[in-house]
Amino acid sequence: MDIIAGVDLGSRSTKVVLVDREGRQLVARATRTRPPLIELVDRAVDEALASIGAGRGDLRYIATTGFGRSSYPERDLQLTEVTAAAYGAAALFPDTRCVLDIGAQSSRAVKIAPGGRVREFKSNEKCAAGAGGFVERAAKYLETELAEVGELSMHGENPVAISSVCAVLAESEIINHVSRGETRENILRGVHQSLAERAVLLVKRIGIEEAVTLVGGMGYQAGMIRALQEALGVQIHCAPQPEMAGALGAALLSKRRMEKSAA
Amino acid sequence: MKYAAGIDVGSTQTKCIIIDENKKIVARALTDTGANITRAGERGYEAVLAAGGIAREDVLCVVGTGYGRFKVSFGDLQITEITCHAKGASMLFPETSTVIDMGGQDAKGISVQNGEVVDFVMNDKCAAGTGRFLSTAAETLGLSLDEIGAISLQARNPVRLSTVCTVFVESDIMSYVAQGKKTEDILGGIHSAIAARTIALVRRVGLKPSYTFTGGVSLNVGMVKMLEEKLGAPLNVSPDSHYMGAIGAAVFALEHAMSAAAAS
Amino acid sequence: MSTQVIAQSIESLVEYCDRIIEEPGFAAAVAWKNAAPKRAAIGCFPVYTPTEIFYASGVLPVGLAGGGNRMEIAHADSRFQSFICSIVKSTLEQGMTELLEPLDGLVFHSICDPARNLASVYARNFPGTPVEYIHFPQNFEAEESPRYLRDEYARVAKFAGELSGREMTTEDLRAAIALYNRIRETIRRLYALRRDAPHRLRTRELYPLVRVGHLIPPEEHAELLADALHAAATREGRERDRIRVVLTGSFCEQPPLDLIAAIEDAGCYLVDDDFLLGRRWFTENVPENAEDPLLALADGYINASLPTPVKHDMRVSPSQLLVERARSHRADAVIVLCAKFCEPSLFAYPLYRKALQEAGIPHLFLEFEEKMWMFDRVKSEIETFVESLLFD
Amino acid sequence: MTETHYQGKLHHLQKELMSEYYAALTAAANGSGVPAAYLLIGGNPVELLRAFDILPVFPEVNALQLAVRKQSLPFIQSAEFMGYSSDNCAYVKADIGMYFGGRETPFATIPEPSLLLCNYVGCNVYLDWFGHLAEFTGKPAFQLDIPFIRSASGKPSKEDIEYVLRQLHHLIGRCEELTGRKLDEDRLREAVRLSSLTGDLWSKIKHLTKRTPAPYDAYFDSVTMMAPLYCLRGTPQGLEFFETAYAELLAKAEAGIGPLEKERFRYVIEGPPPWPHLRAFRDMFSRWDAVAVASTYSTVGGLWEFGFTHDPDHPLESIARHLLEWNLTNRNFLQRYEQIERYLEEWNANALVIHSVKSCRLFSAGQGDMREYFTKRGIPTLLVESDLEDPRYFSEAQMRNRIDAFFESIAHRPTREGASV
Repeated sequence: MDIIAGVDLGSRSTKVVLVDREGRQLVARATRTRPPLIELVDRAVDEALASIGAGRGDLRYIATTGFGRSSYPERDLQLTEVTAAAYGAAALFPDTRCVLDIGAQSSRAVKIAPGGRVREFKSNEKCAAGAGGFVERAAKYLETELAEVGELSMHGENPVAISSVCAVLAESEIINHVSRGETRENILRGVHQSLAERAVLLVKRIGIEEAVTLVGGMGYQAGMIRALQEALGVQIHCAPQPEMAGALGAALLSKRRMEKSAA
Repeated sequence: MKYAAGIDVGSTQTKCIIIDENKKIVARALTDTGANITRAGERGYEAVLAAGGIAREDVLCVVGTGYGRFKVSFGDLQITEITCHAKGASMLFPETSTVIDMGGQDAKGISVQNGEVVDFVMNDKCAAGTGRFLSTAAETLGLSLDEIGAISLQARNPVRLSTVCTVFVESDIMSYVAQGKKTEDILGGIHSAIAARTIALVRRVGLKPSYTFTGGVSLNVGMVKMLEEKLGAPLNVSPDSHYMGAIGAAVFALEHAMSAAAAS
Repeated sequence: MSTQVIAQSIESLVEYCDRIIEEPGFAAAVAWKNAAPKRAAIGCFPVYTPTEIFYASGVLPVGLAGGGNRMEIAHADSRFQSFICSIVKSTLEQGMTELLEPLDGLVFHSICDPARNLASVYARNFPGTPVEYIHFPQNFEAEESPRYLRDEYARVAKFAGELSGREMTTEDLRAAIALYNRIRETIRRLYALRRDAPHRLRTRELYPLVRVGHLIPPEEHAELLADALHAAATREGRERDRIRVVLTGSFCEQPPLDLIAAIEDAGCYLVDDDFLLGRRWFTENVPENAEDPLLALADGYINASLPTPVKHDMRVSPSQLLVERARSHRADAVIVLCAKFCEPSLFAYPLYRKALQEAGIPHLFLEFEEKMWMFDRVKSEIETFVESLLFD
Repeated sequence: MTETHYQGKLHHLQKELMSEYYAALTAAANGSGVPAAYLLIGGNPVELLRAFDILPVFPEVNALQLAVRKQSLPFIQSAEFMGYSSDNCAYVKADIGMYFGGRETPFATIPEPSLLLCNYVGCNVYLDWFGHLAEFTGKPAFQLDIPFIRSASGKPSKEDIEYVLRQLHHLIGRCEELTGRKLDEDRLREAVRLSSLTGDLWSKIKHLTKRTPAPYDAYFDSVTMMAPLYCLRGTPQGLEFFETAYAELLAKAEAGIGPLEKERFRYVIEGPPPWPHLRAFRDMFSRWDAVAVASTYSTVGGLWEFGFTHDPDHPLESIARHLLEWNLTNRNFLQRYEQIERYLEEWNANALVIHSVKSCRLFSAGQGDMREYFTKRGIPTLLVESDLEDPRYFSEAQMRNRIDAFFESIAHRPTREGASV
């Protein structure tokens, strides 16, 4: 079997997506990023291959993306996470014109052409960063499991206001709300709203165009998607495994490169 | 015997101290501030009374400090932690001229004379380079906050960080990990960066020995060493350093009780 | 010190320049001062500074370009807040760590509010260092502006003469103008060469060749540039598949050398830039035999100098000029590289953005700080940008 | 808690007169035919406009009004969508956002400019502001170049004065073109005469806070008087306002009444106010019974209390001197130290508070040095940071903590009144 791998080396987790020559996704898996990175990628790719009963001999091409994209010497192609996520989102939802990637440390809005080519993109400013990590911390203060956050937020009736753009300082606002006896639901909805507002600022800087696809781990939180829908006023696409978009895009773009070089 | 209490309600932890009439610390309690800050002061107070086996009526006066000081509603006075840190540091180390305080989100420099604040500075709106930075670094490296100080002391070739932003330090660390840098060298770089930033801050009130190091980070041996190296002077550090705000508040409580007694 | 470096490869010339740029002690200026009596050195921000006047007065103009990414700001941020650009702080830090000792005086000018307040703060903290301030006219339409600036220059010449103990003559100034014209002419030719054959001269190479002129005597710089022009023109190599980019926004605070390299390594040929306008701001030669050369210099600033965001000439539109520049350089794209917290440069961006979008020229906006040390984030942005232009 | 927000006759009159002014702006926007010139507050030449019946529009005043009414953020953000940086001056962003958002505000519809008169007086950012308005709108602009004060004496040179005078003559030409009529020198003299009387009264009002207790807060109450000082100076209404204000404040001073029940601390304050959080900020001082007896911010439009007065016999010369020498923003940073020192001594203050705003680098760049300078001289000095327009830069808990600690340290021993809520 001919297999193409896309590996997204993120600062928190490493994602592997395997596709076949037709571009069909065979498997998508994530593992926590831990050094050393070369061994990490080897192991993650091997495990992904093994999970579908394949082996190294079946692997034809490997593309890397994410912060660690250049640390894996065996790669055929490396791409930035923006380019990769754009192609991934376009493959998942072909009508995508705008990709929102809300990650642990930084967020981006990307305007794309049909097919996935990046037209314009804007990353968050340094001081408006840390979405994923911020939600984790909020969950900790609220003594809540991360998995529950998305659902709890859906039940917030009167979301609190969180105005600080710095994730660290926003934490003290959360503490303040906690001390005033606000409910977890209202606080978490406030957290999602504040993240959504920041995302809107990014999207508006490149000019919003439908449809919008959310990629990255925040897509697991229903409350986040609702907050984005409310803030942007448009329907948000989100894949069942939203954090895999980058690895998928890397694999699919690899497929194109292979076809090009074969032709 | 009569007593006085100081309660420091911080963002994550509440610290309580009871002293006797000779200003001797007779009880301490450290509790999580938790999700209900209104109750945190009361909870901490109960804990410290229990720890010392002291009856509520034997406490002449209670002073609240810290961000949650206004929530210590049963207290007699509320005083900012800046004033209290100066007071506490001067009680434990009477020669103190400069207090360096590093907490979770604040770093402070306080210039002190006879236990009173002459001048103070705090980090600006940005929480960069505070204790929270260290805990993020520890987490990123998969270590506990307690061990990173000691590990940082092993650094031979400390790395240079490009940021003291708590959010972005994670990616700096991961870049160094990707380059194969040693954990101790990364930690050495982190401690060095924060120490440098803290000293630059404290310099604004004047770097005048003797220095007393307070706040949660004062328990970190790596940071103590790094600050001492950069200052070229020893730091006063007490095992109670991180109770310093509460100690100061307790001293204020005692003084207040005594002046009230004298007046009546 | 110059003879050994003559007639060498670009690589060795650049290495020589890098060394001088990275050395914090202004050794070349000190050597020049010691070589003859009645000489002094003066520090100035490079943008639009009338270097000719200083040099004609026996004063070597030394460009203040900050502390680079090796300097730790330990003192200066007690004076200037976190939202003030790096170069203001690192310049003060250089003073506070005695790195500016070799300079006999400092000149600041009206480029921005922090630089102006720095003049005051510097004067207060270093009462022993003479500090002067030049007001550049911002009314370009009034016929009295050149005359006003001429008088301002005359005042500065007097200040410089007091530092060196030598009063400037008209002949001295004409000679200095001729010398700097020569330098600018060679730089213009180097820029043209890079535009036409960017593989022969990387920006990472051209940049230090030009920047070193802020640290060494102009005669020496003129020779070095001539050598570099010769070496680059005869260099081998072929043009690669890269995007051609015009870079703008970094006219005052300077990006780290490694950042310039990182931009190129991400797949760009930089075919034009606005770095270090200090030596090449005039769009044409200043008349060398003018009856009143001070007035000629002043008139050059008013009527024949490149625009930057610190010169508010209502007669021209800087954003249209940027579009024209991109077109005349056959650029695929523009990178707006602004110094963090640099208000003039940041303010220019909305105008650029609108004009570039209307002209259909892709652009990327980035911020940098001179003290930057790791470039992963910036590199990633540039790579994405390059990918967006290359892939379809 | 004491009542901190005194509302006297002057406040009512201010409201009334400013409403009239805003009504005139709205009328101009709706086609009343009155030409409107945008200009900046710093040492402005509004008298010249009066002589031509040109309506002065101050974008700074509009921006701060938006901030006070908590309306600035959406405008700031829409400017950021155009590409303005979060690190750019928020006055500019709020104004640009408002301009391209339809020029509708809760207080007036702002007319389009017939002339963009950029009298930037020391603030380089304002050159960008007016430059952008000119480029985006294509409206005519006039750059009035005011050389910055750079001499050791703190005086403009004769070349500076000559240069500004010549430009004022060009400006007169532009106004003549705009209105189609010649300058009426008597009207100019009259406007300058009214300005001179107004300035004298303002100066007297400023000197009233030398008394103990100060009859009003020279920061929080001064700002009430600043809008009429700019928008109405050179008119009979402006003069009337200051006559009323002076009489009222003098009476308070004579009666020994201050803005607070008691006056415990007298401080000088440097820097513009945090307009979006003005009330919260004021309360932080009031609870310590602290009164500002002088403020540098109230001298951005002119520094009258140290002896400047417009001269009806030399109208253009006095306008030129006002622009060059007698306003805070065109003076160098060390002159501000001198100004604060005079306040501390002559106004008998015992502390300095520096409110450092991110937007305005003209004010803020180097305030750390100012802090260092005054601390070394034994003046208790506090530096706090926020912004004058962008509500996102104000952290109430942090601000309050610093202010409380500061007054605790001055009070030496916290007392029950001092430290309780």
